[in-house]
Amino acid sequence: AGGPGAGGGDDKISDGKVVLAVLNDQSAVYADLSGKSSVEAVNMAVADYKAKYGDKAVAKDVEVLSADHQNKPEVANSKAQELYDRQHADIVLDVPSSAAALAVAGVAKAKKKLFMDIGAATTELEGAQCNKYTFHYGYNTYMLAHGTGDTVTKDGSKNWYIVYPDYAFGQDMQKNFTAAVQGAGGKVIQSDPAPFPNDNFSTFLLKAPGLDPKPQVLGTMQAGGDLVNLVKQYNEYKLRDKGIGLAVGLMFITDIHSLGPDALAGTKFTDAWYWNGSPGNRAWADKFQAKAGKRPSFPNAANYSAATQYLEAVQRAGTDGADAVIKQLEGHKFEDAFAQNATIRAEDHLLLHDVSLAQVKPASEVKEPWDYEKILSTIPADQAFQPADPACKL
Amino acid sequence: MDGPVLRAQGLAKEFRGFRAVDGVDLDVADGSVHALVGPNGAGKTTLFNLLTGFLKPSAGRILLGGRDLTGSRPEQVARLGVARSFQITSLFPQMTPREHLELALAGGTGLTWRFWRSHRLLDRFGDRAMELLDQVGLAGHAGTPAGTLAYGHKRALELALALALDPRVLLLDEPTAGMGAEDVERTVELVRKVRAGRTVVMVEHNMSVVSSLADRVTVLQSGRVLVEGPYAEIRHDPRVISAYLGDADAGH
Amino acid sequence: MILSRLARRPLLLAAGLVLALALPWMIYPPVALDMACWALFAAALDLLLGFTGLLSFGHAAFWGGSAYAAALIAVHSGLPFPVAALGGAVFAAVLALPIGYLSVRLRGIYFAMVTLAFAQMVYFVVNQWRDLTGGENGLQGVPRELFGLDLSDSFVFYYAALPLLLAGFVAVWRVVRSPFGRVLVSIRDNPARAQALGYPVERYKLLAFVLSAALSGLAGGLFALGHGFASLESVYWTTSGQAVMMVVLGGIGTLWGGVIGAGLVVELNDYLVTVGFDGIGIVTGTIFVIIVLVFRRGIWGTARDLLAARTGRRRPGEPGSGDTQDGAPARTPGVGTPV
Amino acid sequence: MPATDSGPILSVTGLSAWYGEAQVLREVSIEVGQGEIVTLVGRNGAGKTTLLRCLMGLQGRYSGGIAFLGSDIVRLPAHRRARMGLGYVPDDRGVYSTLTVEENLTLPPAAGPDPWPLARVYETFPRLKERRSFPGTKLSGGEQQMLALARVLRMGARLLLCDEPTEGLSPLIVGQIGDILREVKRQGTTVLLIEQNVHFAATVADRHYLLAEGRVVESLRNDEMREREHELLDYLGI
Amino acid sequence: MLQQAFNGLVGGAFYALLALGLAVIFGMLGVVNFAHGAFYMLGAFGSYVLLDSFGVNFWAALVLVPLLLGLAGTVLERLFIRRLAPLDPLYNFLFTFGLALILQDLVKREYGVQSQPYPRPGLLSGTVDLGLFGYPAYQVFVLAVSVVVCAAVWVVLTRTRVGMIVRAATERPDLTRALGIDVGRWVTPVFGFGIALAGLAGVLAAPMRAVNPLMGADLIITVFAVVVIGGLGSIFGSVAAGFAIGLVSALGNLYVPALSQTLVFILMAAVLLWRPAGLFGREEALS
Ligand SMILES: Nc1ncnc2c1ncn2[C@@H]1O[C@H](COP(=O)(O)OP(=O)(O)OP(=O)(O)O)[C@@H](O)[C@H]1O
Ligand SMILES: Nc1ncnc2c1ncn2[C@@H]1O[C@H](COP(=O)(O)OP(=O)(O)OP(=O)(O)O)[C@@H](O)[C@H]1O
Ligand SMILES: [Mg+2]
Ligand SMILES: [Mg+2]
Repeated sequence: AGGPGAGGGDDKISDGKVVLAVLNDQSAVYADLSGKSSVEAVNMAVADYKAKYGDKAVAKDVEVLSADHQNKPEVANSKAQELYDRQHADIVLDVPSSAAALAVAGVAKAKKKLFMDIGAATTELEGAQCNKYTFHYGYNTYMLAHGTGDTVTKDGSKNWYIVYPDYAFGQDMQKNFTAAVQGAGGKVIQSDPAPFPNDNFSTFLLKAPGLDPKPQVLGTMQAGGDLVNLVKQYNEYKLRDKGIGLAVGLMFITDIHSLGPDALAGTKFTDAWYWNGSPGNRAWADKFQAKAGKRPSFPNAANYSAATQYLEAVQRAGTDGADAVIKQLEGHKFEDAFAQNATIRAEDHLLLHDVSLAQVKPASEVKEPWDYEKILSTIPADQAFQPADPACKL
Repeated sequence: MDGPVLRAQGLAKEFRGFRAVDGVDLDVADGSVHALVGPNGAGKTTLFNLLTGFLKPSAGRILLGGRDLTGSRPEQVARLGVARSFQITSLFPQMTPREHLELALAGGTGLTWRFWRSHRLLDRFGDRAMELLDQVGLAGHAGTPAGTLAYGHKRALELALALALDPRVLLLDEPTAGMGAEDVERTVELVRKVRAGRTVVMVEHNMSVVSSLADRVTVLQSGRVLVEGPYAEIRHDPRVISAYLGDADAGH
Repeated sequence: MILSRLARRPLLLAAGLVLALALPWMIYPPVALDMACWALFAAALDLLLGFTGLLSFGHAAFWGGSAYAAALIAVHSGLPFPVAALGGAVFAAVLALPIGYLSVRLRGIYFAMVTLAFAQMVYFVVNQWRDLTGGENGLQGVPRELFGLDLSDSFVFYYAALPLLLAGFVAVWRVVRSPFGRVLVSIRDNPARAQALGYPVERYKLLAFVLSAALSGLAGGLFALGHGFASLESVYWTTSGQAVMMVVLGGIGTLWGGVIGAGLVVELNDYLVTVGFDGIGIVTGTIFVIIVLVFRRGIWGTARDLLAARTGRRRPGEPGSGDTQDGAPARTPGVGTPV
Repeated sequence: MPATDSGPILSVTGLSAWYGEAQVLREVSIEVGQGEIVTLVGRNGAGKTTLLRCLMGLQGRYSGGIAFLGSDIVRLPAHRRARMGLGYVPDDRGVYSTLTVEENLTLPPAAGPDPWPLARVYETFPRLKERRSFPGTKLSGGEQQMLALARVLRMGARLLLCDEPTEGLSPLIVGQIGDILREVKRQGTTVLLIEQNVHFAATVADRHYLLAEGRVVESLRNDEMREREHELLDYLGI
Repeated sequence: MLQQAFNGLVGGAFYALLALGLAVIFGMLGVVNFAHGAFYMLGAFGSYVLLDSFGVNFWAALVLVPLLLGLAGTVLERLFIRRLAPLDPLYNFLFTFGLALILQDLVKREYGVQSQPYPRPGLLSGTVDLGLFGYPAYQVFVLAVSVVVCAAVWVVLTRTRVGMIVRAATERPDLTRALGIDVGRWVTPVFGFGIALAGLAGVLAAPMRAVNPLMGADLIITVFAVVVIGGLGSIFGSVAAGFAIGLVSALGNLYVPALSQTLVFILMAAVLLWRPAGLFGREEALS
């Protein structure tokens, strides 16, 4: 919907306003993690931007749109086109799940409009399939695997048994994890692919204690429902009592909630952001809760940050023209409620920021709802992410 | 009438230990009308099913001309010139009699594989179809969906379908069952007409039909051949009377 | 009356053609393309469901299989997109051979379950075979071009693909109204009888299966090329379910009903996604259930019946109730309604 | 014209029936007396089967009155009618493929004062005993016919509605069926029979109704039937 | 190895229970219940909701949830399934497909897609010594329940009048009515019972599997394959195949992990090639 906007007759701003579109999964597997609550986060970013610049704001008229891609790449693809073309979106945000993200990246490139992806884990976005208009924000398989693999091994658990779901994400994780473990001087005794989806992991759990040498940690690369299944069964078989710890490749706070903290107590994993991880996080989380009625997940916060950084870049560029904004974003260093010590790497448009190694608290230490994590250490931005992939040519 | 056109040698069929057909030797002479009679459950329909490939024999051989049919599939048997009607009516309820016959007539031509041609291709069988319907007295119902035909008419359509295949050997399973006397007459006439140049094997309980049509009668009992001979002979055979006809010949 | 019938067909055809040409002007072009592809998919599925009496719940294997095949051809060979799409269709046909060979021996509901299971197997293979298919990331960056012309704009691609899609529709229509189609209907209604008439029933069913798969493949290939990628979603069982839903909504055995069903489902999905309603299954499921319960002939079929009743022409009711007369193959007179 | 003293067990008045728009029964009225054997004869398509379906409550659309044992049953569902003592032998025999022969026999509940014990059924139909553990539809056509008849006998139905029970049976068995019908009649059971085989009908029945094009065109006692046989055969085209 | 085999049987216990419910409903009503997976999910969710909102524990849920779902099944049969029964069985298949979509999305809307927590019942949190090896008590319990239920159902349906009447009613409802049997009175509870079995499996799954709205969707397809292998329509076959497939996939995971996802389907193809009606199937499956 174009037309001369009431406020901004400014031709530096296309169609007179800046349009941010949150395209994410509002009805399928990622709905709880991000979904509509991320739209709320983006609204907060807009409000904060307006409050900060007031009359001086370059983007006077900012509109936030949202659409559901149902976790289907085809829908994401069509919707992204529609958002850019018909609804004049200047940027598309979020788009969880790798397939959908890659599909939208293609659209962004074709339409020469911005896209900041948050929910996808694939490194393809900043690898072979990177493009000038696409930014990857938050986390990826390298970061997840390295954070956990490296730290846990260095903490003394040298022998690993890895179980991973047999599809792209799992295969990536397995590769990165193994590299991290070996890099830290550990050893992967065996890694087994498991069917995906799968609700019965007992084969692997029974097998684990019998391996030679006996593994000290079971590294699971499962996600979502599969992860919950595996952990429930890990506890059934009492592997912790048998001296086999648990490390998780990808865990969201919603997973801990599903299992109950006791089921996971002591489990270590890498987290991109935890709402109660620092006073700053906490402050923002309180604000978010007031708006959205729940504690923010990391994608909520990342969406806030991405929207904020985009608007700031528009402000600096003085226009919402994509190329000019990208120039402002590339190499930009900043700190905000989500990202500390952050840089948007110019070579591949990956956001580098500090991430944390977290541990699940036992129920006895949980003091308030969603208070599930203890932050063990911070992995600095320059170690958390992989070096730029030469395959990426923007 | 020369040598046998259809032969069964030591044919047997076992269902879970029960021998429904138990070593039947049958020679059907070329050009004859051969009746199969026997008590209910003697194995007549099963024998038919074996001869037409709907069942696989447990033992024995089936020969058509000199050709071994044993183990052939039903459609192959039909192609080789052995057509059957079903004892229990079996039609396409939503198709008209005319469409039934067009389909039957087209069967051997290979036209029906042509998915890239118009179905008008089948119109060329229309005249022949009407001719056949007329023969069995169904011309007036040519356009009625078969599912709504009265039972007697369905039987007539069954017969017309078998005829449409222009078979060397026509196997009729109780062609007059469920028909009124007038239709029985007509059917007898019809069989008499169509037998020219082909061989007919029929299962029939109506002895007047058997007597007026059959050159030879095979009486089956418990899956075996009890007696074989012309009707005039077997009707007086005491074994046949006690096993099948009974003394109070209720039919007539 | 014959005259009016004769006049009606070209009229309907012309209307359909105009609609097909005008579609991307009326609705958003990518959605229009989706609609057209799904419509062909539904029509191809109806060839099997409505006219052969076989409910395949695994056609995602062909739609999606072809999507990947077409995408791979386009990515690795650089051939023009129609070649890729046709290559996908051929692949789907080849894939349909073994699956069909094993499945067509089974009746009705058994057939549905087995095709569903086979499609799930294809899904797993695609998911696991990452080097070729990209796994769950999908096969991205598929070029669309015709003799150097870039067709990545959906609007342009729609018109480029339309001839192929229309050819697909003509093919379905031709098959249904061919001598072969007649045999299919007879097999649907009474396979034992068809056999006794000399028709090798299973081979006919297999050919019908393969044809249906090839046309579904054509649709799926164009769908993938149109989007510029092939996704795992396309081989997932929900895709099969969606296609079946379209056929049933439009009317089983009506051929054009599937087109209506596709239009409706795609449009509805698009609408619900846009308004952000998060219970799409509730809405589509409810509509579907109502159709199955009350308007069994589907939208097209019901409309046609109403029209027929208006003009005084009656169609024969479905003969027989639950009790069938044929002793030999107890029940399953096919799902089909009269053509 | 009821032939017996005890009054009609079944009386049908003004029965009409339709399939879709097509009317196949027109104002049919018949009566069957207690203990009688009455046949319905008529050409194919005359509406005989439809009449029985109406009586049993299986016909979709019909109107008229049906009184059984003195009470109006038009509104009763089929199973209630059966429980009152109507035993139905359908023209397609109605044998279950998913039940064994014995299950086919023991399925229906007793519905009259005098149900046959299984032993008696087997004594009368030894063939069924031999095949009792087979699926019902694996029986030969004739055997299925026996099974259907045996089933309603075992129920002990008061009024048997038999649709062409001799179709496809060997002359020997047809004779036996005649014996059975006469036997059940002796025990007081009433029979309404559809029969194409007029000769057979004449050996068992007391009276006959002639149906043509959905109407009762004539009602005859058995002796009248014999006298006028030729005239009637002409009329019916039999 | 022995332990792995035992472990496979436990996995098979779920397949068997679900296959049993499917087979009961199919064998008796001729309906292939696509919504069976959804009811399994409702079973698990039911126990979660009972615990979470009403404090009802596992043991009560084990009885209550199947009962409630069975009741729901009864209503469903009365209102809908029955209307479609005289038609081709595919209509009921389609109906239940639509139903599955609705149920799944209703739960999703209400509770979201994330998994809900459900603890193991305290009584069964220990380990049982099975002589050769120790085994989690809860899993042993699941196996035992499944075996007992399957055996009991099989006996009732093949050895009593109930099974016979319902089969007859399924095959020819009109005729069965004409033989004096009130069809509705019999068929309805059987459908409810089949649904209750799915619910039972769901309750059993809650403590050891992820409780989320999608838990039944994929599982049901595997169960279809299981039932095809066993021979749809054969209750014994379905149950046996359920346990067997559990065993095979456990060993498959162990020895040929690359094939583990497709193993069931490969088996199905092989069985179809060899015995098109399934291992214990009736010929009716064939065209
Ligand atoms: N598929 C089958 N499975 C088991 N038994 C069968 C099967 N088909 C037939 N039979 C049995 O084989 C015997 C012979 O049956 P068949 O149908 O051949 O008899 P028939 O001579 O045609 O009798 P009728 O004159 O009554 O039709 C019967 O006892 C029947 O029960
Ligand atoms: N399901 C149906 N739909 C439409 N018409 C039907 C149906 N069943 C029967 N009819 C028609 O109703 C009329 C009476 O049929 P009915 O079966 O009662 O005849 P009948 O006297 O029993 O014949 P037959 O001796 O052949 O069994 C016939 O004209 C028949 O075509
Ligand atoms: Mg026979
Ligand atoms: Mg009749």
